Amino acid sequence: ADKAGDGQKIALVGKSAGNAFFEIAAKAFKETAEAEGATVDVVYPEAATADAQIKVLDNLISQQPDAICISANDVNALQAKLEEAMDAGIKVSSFDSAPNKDSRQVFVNQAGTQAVGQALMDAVLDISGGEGQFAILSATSQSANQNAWIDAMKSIMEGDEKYSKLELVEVAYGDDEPQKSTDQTAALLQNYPDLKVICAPTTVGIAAAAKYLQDNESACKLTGLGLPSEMQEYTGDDDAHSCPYFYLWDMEGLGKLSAYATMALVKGDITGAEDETFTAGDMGEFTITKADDEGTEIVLGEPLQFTPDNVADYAKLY
Amino acid sequence: MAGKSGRSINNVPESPVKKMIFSWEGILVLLFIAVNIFCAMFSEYYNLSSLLRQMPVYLAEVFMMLPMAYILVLGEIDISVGAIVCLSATMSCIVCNANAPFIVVVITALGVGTICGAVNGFILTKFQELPPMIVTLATQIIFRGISEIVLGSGGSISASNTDGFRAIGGKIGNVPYILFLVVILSVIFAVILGKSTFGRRVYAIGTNRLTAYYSGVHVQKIRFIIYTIMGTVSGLCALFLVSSSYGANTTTGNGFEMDAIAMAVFGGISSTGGKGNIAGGFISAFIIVCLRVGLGQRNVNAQVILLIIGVLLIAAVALPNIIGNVKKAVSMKKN
Amino acid sequence: MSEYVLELKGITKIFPGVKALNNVQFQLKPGEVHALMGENGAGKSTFIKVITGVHKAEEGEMFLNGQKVDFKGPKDAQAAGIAAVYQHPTSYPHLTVAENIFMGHEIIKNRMIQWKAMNTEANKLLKQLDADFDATAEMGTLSVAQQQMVEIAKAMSTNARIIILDEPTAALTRSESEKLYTLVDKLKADGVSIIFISHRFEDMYRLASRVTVFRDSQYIGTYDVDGITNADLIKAMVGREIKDLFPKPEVKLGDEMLRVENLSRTGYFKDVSFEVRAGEILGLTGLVGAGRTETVEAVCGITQPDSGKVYLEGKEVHIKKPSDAMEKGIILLPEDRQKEGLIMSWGLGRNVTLPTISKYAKSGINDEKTERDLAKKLLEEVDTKAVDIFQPASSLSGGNQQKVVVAKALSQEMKVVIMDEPTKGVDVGAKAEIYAIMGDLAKKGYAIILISSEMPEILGMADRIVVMCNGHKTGELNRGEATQERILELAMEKGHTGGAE
Amino acid sequence: MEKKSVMKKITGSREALLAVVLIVLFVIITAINPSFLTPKSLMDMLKNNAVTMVMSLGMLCVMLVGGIDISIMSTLALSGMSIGMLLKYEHISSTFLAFVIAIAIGIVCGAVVGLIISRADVPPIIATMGFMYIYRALGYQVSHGGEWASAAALGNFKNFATTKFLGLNAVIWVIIVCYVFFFWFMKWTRTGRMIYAVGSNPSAAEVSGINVKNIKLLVYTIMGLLAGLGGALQVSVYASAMPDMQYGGEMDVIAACVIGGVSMNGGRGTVIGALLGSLILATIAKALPLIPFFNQLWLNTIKGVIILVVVVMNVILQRIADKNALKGREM
Ligand SMILES: Nc1ncnc2c1ncn2[C@@H]1O[C@H](COP(=O)(O)OP(=O)(O)OP(=O)(O)O)[C@@H](O)[C@H]1O
Ligand SMILES: Nc1ncnc2c1ncn2[C@@H]1O[C@H](COP(=O)(O)OP(=O)(O)OP(=O)(O)O)[C@@H](O)[C@H]1O
Ligand SMILES: [Mg+2]
Ligand SMILES: [Mg+2]
Repeated sequence: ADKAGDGQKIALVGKSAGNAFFEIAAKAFKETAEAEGATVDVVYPEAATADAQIKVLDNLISQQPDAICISANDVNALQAKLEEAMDAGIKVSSFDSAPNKDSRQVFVNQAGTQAVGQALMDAVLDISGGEGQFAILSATSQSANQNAWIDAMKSIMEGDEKYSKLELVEVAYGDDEPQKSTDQTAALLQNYPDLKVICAPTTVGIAAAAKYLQDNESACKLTGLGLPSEMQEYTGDDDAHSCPYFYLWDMEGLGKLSAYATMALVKGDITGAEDETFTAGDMGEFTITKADDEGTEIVLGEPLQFTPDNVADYAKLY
Repeated sequence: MAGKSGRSINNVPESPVKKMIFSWEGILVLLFIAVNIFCAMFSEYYNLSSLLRQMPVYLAEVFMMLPMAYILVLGEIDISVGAIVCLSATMSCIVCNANAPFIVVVITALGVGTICGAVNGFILTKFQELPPMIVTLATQIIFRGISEIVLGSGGSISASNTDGFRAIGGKIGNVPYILFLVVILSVIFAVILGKSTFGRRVYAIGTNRLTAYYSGVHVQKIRFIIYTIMGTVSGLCALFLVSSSYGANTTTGNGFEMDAIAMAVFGGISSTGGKGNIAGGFISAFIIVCLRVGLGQRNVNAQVILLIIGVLLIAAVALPNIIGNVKKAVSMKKN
Repeated sequence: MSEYVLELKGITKIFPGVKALNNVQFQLKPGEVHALMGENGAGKSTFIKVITGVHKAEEGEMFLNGQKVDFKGPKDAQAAGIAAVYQHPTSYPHLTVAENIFMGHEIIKNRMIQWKAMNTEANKLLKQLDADFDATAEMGTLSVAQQQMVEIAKAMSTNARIIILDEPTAALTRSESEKLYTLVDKLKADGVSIIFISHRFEDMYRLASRVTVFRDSQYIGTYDVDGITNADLIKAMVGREIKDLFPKPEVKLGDEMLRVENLSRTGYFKDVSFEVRAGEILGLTGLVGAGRTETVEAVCGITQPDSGKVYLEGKEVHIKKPSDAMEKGIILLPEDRQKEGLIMSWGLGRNVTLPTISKYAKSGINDEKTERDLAKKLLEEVDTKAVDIFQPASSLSGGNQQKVVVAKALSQEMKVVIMDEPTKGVDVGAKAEIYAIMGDLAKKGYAIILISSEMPEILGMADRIVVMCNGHKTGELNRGEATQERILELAMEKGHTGGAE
Repeated sequence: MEKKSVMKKITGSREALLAVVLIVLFVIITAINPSFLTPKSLMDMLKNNAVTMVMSLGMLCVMLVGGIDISIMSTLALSGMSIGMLLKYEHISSTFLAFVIAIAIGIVCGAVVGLIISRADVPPIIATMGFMYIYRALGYQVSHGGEWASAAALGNFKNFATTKFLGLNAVIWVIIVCYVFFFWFMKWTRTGRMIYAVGSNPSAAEVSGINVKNIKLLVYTIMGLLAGLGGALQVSVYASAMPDMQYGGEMDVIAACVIGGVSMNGGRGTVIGALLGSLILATIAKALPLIPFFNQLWLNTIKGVIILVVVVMNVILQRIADKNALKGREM
């Protein structure tokens, strides 16, 4: 049988070790690719910085794998190394967090930026009851993904009359540290006693905020992007829970799709150009589209909604 | 004239060769060879050309080891250097993107570094009571904070015109320029520390600050100079870092201070001041670089590599002490 | 029952490379004050530490009241009723006086330290010593002499039957020494036996009934103080005769070199003026804490005076740092040679050349050959007892360390040399040598300021004597008119407020 | 006369100066945002800074003997992660047991550090730098390379941080108990004073029969113990265990001590100082988001500037106090 990844050597580069969220995608990636006959090395840099990823890439270029699939710690900083890799004949795909368009051949996007922004905005609208103050609790002020989503939310809010009664009072940053996120959540409540909703598009932030709101039995509710296992405790429709529902994407699907895309890249089925199509095993056919940064991407789908009904099931997975 | 009692005091030093063989540097050379043999056996990709190709990113950190060695010899510490690298890299990218000629970019990187270093030096010499660790901790937060402000949301900048950075990242044959620069700088720093009056004074301050002061050593001036140079070299490091990433972000240079300190300490430069030399730091830097490259090529978990370095670091200092203690005990018994 | 409370036989103690004690013996009678004397490095302090269990002797045995004992550590000795005041103060600068006194045997009730009781007890002890500070004071803020008193109080607080004092008077002035003498007499009357180490003969004559002499790690002999002449004792100690302890040369005084006018520093000294001429030795004396050290440190730029002027060769100079002073030709040999004078872990050669390395460097790079030759020449000039210039300063005895400090000052052409207590803790042989060097310097035309608390030294060496008390200059005496009484009178002048009256 | 001595006391003690700094901070912040000075807000602040506050006590001991420990947050991660995994996989379920295990792991980690430092004479910064890497790596191993133990997996354990006792949160009680104990331990027990003695003059301590090596071992073990306790608190307060928790947080603990007047050369420092130092840092962390004037991007810079200003102010005040003390000296 002609398997999609026969004999291919693929390296998967994560943002940093110890991220449960990433582990799921990596695991799915590895299983999918190995089932197709490829070998996969999952490599983590020693810290969540671009500097550390550069060293990892250097090491990988020495090993000459067929492809590198990377979740980038910085949009720009990996360009020199990834170009070097591509010059050396290594295919470069990316997922989760993209390096700039010159540094990659294709990017597997977990969910379109617009789609995420839309989902979050609608959640805020719904949970607030259509009007009132809301705030955003993000990761760091420099997190590219988060900033893109927040910008999308802002433009959606301006673009549609139905959001006109909502007021975004502040974008706070918890640096993805539980302690700082807690301080920021408390500060939001202290500064805006009438705050109705906090939207936290980051896993650490949402968990910290959820805990704070729930422990304090706050009237303010929460939504955002989070891990089901982290959020299970706080998800519920009643007053005892702080988060009615939240979103994330299908991490397993992301890993799987990235694996198929990378293998297709190596095989030459795709080159990463716009409008190419390929089959991702049982996931069906995908088309490469233009990304916001003028590069190309493959969009996995809509964000997944986690509600009190399904959160327990997903929590077993991730 | 000889003393009244006619006593003569010997002033012929013992042969340096003998001293070298039994010194820590001697052991480090052996260890360097051993690490290379090990890596070559462990990783099929490990060879001179892969080493030379991968080295430049590490070498930027070796730069930092040089002035850090001076600071450690002073008995002090500077943990703001990673943040200085970040700020210099950021500023040089901004200047580069304003279409300035590359020489201006170079001057910016070095200049920003120098200013940051001078700020550290100024505070530390004006308020001598303050421990360097806490001052450089505060300036670390400030310097990185300023880059965060400058970079704004997005936290990242890429150099639009990369020609200059490509040029300094170039090679002669297989050998990157930066390797030559590291060697040249190491020699200069080694000679100044080991052979010059300045170096002698640095050791004096590190061993007994009060005596140095009473003996007319410009303690504060020397401290100021060293912290400033630490900043300048951080700027240099930033320049070469940008040449491998064509950009900067808020995490640039994170943890470099610890790497630089680890290299120096592993090379026998005591953190308590007054001991060690650049040669040791230089060899140990290459041991660490080779080890990281070799293990990394086999995708050994980054945490495990750090664990190994942690163990080496402790062993490097603990073993000679333990051996020394045992020796002392034995020789006491013999007597 | 033995006739001795403490007896040691055949003690040998080896440090890596040195035999500090070689088969020495010692006997202490009940209730006697026994002096232990000998050159610097003879092994006296080491011997004390062997007694108290700080060091373990390689050979030899020790008997306490006739019983053989074997101390594992200082705790055992303390428990056996032996207390020691070590040569180098073993105090805790950050803790209070009371804590220093009671460290290791705190007053404890219900597992809690009884601070009130400890402070009261400590104050009682301090009162006996006539101390002018409180038990709650922080040790680090006290002067050396005051710290010494605390150490003695500490020894007394253990109710020890044997008290060992290692050079307790080295940091004390005469009147303070008197206090100590009274105290020792009192202890003796209580039946306590005392071992007493000192380089000062006056101490021995005043206190001890017997004296044991060590030389070069060996036991030389034990003598009755009444039965031995001064000359014989010196001979036993240094192995040769010393004819003239104070070889003060007759020097024709030159021009005025240094003049200090109304120098003040808040809280330390006020309106101090004096001058010194080429070839002159100016003695600066007073009680401990009179502000002598602070004054000369301000002159040399170590600290900054608040007001006042300093003239060198008639021209006003502004000295901000010690290096300025040295460039202009003023050098200070600091009081604390271990902390301020020497880098103890460095070789002697490098210590000597530290102030002047830049002078014979070629474009910033040291000329090590010249440096070594110079170091050898200077160290031999002051007759240092050393094997080579590479041995660390810490391996020398106190007197020889002091000679190295002097050699440092000779490494460059100087106009004014200020020596702060240059003979503190230095044996009689080495003292004579340091005085001789001082005389030579004066002959060469140096202006010398000698700070000293030792009366004979000041009287023996100084051309002119400036006396300070409580931060003020209280008088100036010429060589001819100076007597011990006159100096003491000026040094204790209380309530003096500058030259106002 | 009476008044003068009060003034003297304030200018004469570092702790009093710090208390003044803290009060000034409180006043300024409250003036800008009155909601800062509410009981709820202050309780939040204490609870959210419990880890740093408790661990400052250990760092106080370590710094008193002239040492430093930068491995503490790795120890915290290792112990916290260990109990997290034990709870997650239901090897244990008792909160008490979890605390005991976390503390035990901390003690072992600290004792190993202490042994290396006291017996092999490795300078503390080097030894703890090594262990910072080692324990962090072990933490990752324990987490199976990156698993988290999150709220739902922690069972009853996380409730510890929400339990109230006599109107106060249990976490705050832990802080109080630790501080009261250490206040007693450092001031009123022989062992506590020995720690000061060793830091003040190690050779004197040796001569007076104190086992310096054991005291050093003890302080690093205490540090380890508190790091272990910190691990348990961290997991409990944030209901989540991750292998990279508190990465880099050791600097906050050290900064708290230094700001609190603990000398890095040993011998000087008090429990009150550590308390004030960590409170100042906690106040800054709590207050910065409450102050509306500046852009969120500026927070880090401002935090750095405040730390710098606080330490420099302290030096300047100290200098003024010293000068005044000298002026008062009669001559
Ligand atoms: N801890 C040590 N290690 C090595 N050598 C030592 C040590 N302590 C003392 N010595 C050496 O032992 C010898 C005796 O020293 P000791 O201090 O006993 O002399 P001392 O008679 O007390 O002299 P002083 O009058 O100067 O105090 C000296 O040569 C000294 O250098
Ligand atoms: N009244 C005082 N109260 C507290 N400390 C004092 C007082 N007077 C002086 N001191 C301190 O005692 C020390 C002795 O001062 P200084 O060294 O100038 O005097 P000195 O005459 O040289 O005495 P010494 O013989 O001890 O060298 C100084 O460090 C000073 O700070
Ligand atoms: Mg002695
Ligand atoms: Mg003095």
